[in-house]
Amino acid sequence: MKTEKKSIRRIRNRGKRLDAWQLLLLFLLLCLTTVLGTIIWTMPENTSGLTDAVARLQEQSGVESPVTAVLLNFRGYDTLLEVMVLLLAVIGAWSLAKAPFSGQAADTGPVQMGVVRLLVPLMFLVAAYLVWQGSHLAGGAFQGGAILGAAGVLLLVTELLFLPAIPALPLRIGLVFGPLLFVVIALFCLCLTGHLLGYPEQAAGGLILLIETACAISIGLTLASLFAGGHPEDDHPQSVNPTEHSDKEEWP
Amino acid sequence: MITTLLYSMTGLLLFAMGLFTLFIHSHPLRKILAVNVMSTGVFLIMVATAYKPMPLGNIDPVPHAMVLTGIVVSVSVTALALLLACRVQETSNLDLLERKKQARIPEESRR
Amino acid sequence: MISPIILPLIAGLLCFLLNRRTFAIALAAAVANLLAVCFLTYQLLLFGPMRCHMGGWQPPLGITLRSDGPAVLMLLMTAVTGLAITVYARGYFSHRILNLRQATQHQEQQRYFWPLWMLLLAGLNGLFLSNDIFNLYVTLEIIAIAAASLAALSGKPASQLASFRYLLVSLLGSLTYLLGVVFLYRSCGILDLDILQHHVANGPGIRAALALMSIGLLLKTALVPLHFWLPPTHANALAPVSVILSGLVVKGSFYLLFRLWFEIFTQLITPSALNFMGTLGAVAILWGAVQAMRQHRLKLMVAYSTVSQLGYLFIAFPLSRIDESIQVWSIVIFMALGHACAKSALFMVAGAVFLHLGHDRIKDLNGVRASLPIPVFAYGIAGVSLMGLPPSAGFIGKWLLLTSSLTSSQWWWALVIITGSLLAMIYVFRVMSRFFVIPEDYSVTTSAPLSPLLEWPALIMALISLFLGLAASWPMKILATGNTALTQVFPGGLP
Amino acid sequence: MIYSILTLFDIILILTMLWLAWCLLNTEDIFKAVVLFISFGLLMALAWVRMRAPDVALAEAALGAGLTGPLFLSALRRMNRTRKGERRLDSDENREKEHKANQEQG
Repeated sequence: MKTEKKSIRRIRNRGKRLDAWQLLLLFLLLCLTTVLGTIIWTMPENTSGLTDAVARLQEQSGVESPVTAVLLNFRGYDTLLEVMVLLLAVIGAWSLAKAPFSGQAADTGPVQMGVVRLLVPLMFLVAAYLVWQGSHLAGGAFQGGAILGAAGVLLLVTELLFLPAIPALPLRIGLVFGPLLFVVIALFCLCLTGHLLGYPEQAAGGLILLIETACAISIGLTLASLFAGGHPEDDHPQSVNPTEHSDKEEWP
Repeated sequence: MITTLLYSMTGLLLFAMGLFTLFIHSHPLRKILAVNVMSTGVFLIMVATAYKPMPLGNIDPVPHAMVLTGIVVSVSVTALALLLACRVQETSNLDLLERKKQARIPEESRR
Repeated sequence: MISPIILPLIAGLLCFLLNRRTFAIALAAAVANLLAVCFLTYQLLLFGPMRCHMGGWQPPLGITLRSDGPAVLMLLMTAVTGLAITVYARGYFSHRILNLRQATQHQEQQRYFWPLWMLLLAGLNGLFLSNDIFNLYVTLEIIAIAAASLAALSGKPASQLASFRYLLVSLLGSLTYLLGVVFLYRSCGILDLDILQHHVANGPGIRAALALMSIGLLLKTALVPLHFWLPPTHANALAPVSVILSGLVVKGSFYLLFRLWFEIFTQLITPSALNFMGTLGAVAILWGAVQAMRQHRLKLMVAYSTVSQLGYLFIAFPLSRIDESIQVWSIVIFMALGHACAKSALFMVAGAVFLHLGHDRIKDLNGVRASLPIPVFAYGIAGVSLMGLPPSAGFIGKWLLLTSSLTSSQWWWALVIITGSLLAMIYVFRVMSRFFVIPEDYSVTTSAPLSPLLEWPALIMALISLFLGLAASWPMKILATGNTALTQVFPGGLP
Repeated sequence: MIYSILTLFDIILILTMLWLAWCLLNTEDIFKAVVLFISFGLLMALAWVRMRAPDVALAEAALGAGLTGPLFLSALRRMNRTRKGERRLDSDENREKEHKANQEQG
């Protein structure tokens, strides 16, 4: 017993003590941090960034909240790409494995279920409110989508919802809906005003709200399916029998 | 002014701490945690740049938008990395099991 | 101008949404992408460099896209290689699905390959066109996530481990880049590269920003001390994925780095920094080539050869002081184009050999020539380009490097370049000799004949890399257009 | 007066954040680290509010507490399960069967 304890302690100590390389690394990092810190410290604080530019164009953007205006109007292209990043993460996650049956909640008591049943609709409400108020206060598609995603996580944890049991096609439609609508509206604006994502001025507010709603739903689904960790069961082509088509048919 | 500096320094320290942990720890979850802390540090510097005390006028919204973008990106990357780490462990475990089985079968047949 | 980004984006979404006909969608997108890029080139030759303001918002606030000579050449490279990869991947997956044992697994891989690849293509095109420093970060992230997921696609533990490491490394790279962006925004308050170019003052903040961004991008480009993640990732992935990673993805971050150094922050660059980069490049050439010679597996050898070839791109840095910038641009673009074509051909051949034999151990490759004549031919031609023998694009690039290093009396770079070429010759011929040795008792086993889709793209890419050297004046013309004519703003941004 | 109180608040917040970050990066127990990370995220939300960035604060609170935390916890659970060598393939399959049976009944 005693020797075991000793050896455990030794292992722990070895974990804690740093060897020479690590000390060198620490030293280098400290130097780097000091240099960067001094640079920040001495940097003149004169620029007000793009504050004035945003304030000047705020009225044309169709929304009152400056952050939303930047996010969806002035730099909407960034956001378009970012929604794609989220979608990419889901595709990547689905390509890794089938969603496991989580086995998280060993036993869900009635109290827990009651709480969840109460909480989830409330979260939907909050999400909707956040998306709606995004046009004039803090909030927007990402915050709303995050809350939707959290609601989805709650459902998944309590096993009220199994990802592997959901048919794949509706889920995919839900996931792609937001990004696709975003792209379609962008192209629509291209036809109308000649600029990608250049909203016509009167319709800007409405279009932004539309995009935000669609994206919030898709982001919520995306985050929840990221949590589920894998693709649903029937997400591959209707099993084509590989013997059916030989390569001669395919390549004349 | 002093607030901006304070928070920027904190962000820098968080970045450095995360980087150090990323190098010296080997557990995949710890590495992902470290990257998260690092990204939080970067975001903190960015938001601190935009900060102005109350009476001095408007906040620059562009860094806020950038940080929002960055947070969402970092969450999605974190999720992907976590799944990948799980898969690595599972498949390598399965692989080991398979190999053990294969190693065991000839022994048994020899007997 | 936006169509090279939007088309693959829509194609990716559709590929994910629909299960069937994914290949048709992807092929259509790749062809349309190539046509759009050709049209963009035509426009460039007619009107000179163009800007396109996203959403109609002018630069300090809005995001701008820009097409100029180098960007259009990189786009062309991506479009051509992308089309070849699309066709090749079709052949690859069809061949593997025919294998009954793991057909469902391969079908699954194919199902996720197409959307990932299309979105990656969109990200790459976005990177080449974007003119906004934060937008570049977002495109870098798109590329990183798509590339890491693609690298993990094969499902082997080794590839998943490599891809996890790759994901972490590229995340670290993008974070460092982002920290640089923060420093830059703090000292200038501007994100648009054009305005930045005129506002850059020599302050410590901007220096730190440049250093941080460069480190991040070097990590993604895998210059030598930071190259540790590249060989396992590239060698363990599926063959089409290796082609994508090695031919295109690495070029993306390199292009950005090069642009930052030689277009935006030109005033800040000191000779010592250039020499430092050149030294790292020289070490990369030699180290990568030596490692490539020591490998036992064909794909690992090709991956290390990528490390080595990337070194040539960096050796152009110290030579830039003497000549005008157009010279450096042409050298680097030439090396990049040649390497993209040759390396994708090599990885395609490696994949075909792997499918044919079921392994890629170099010492057991005897007699492949008899059963796979076309891939072996493609291997030979691509090897010529890697070694830098006369008509190839690699030759033009190396010739330009040699002449400028000799005229600027920096002969040591010339020495490194020649040694690197000799080493490349050794590792290319080491495999080549195996191909041509046909043992006595060798019988041509045609168990599963490879489809032409697996063989011809490799040959075509190899031929392009060979004849790019003969048609050298043509890319030069595009490059020159980018640097002289005055800028024209296209509000519509069409096509 | 207000200025100094705010600065004091800043310093306390910053020190807590740094301490939490140090703990979460260096504890032996990964589970503890994850829990500390979630609380770190909540503190960050406070810091965002202090920096007058309510949008970021909302996103951080929702994503950090509602998503990143559970993600880490479930990943931890999955990894621990596999580490013990009891990769519950069989139990997964059983659950699947059970679920299908339930569906058919319902």
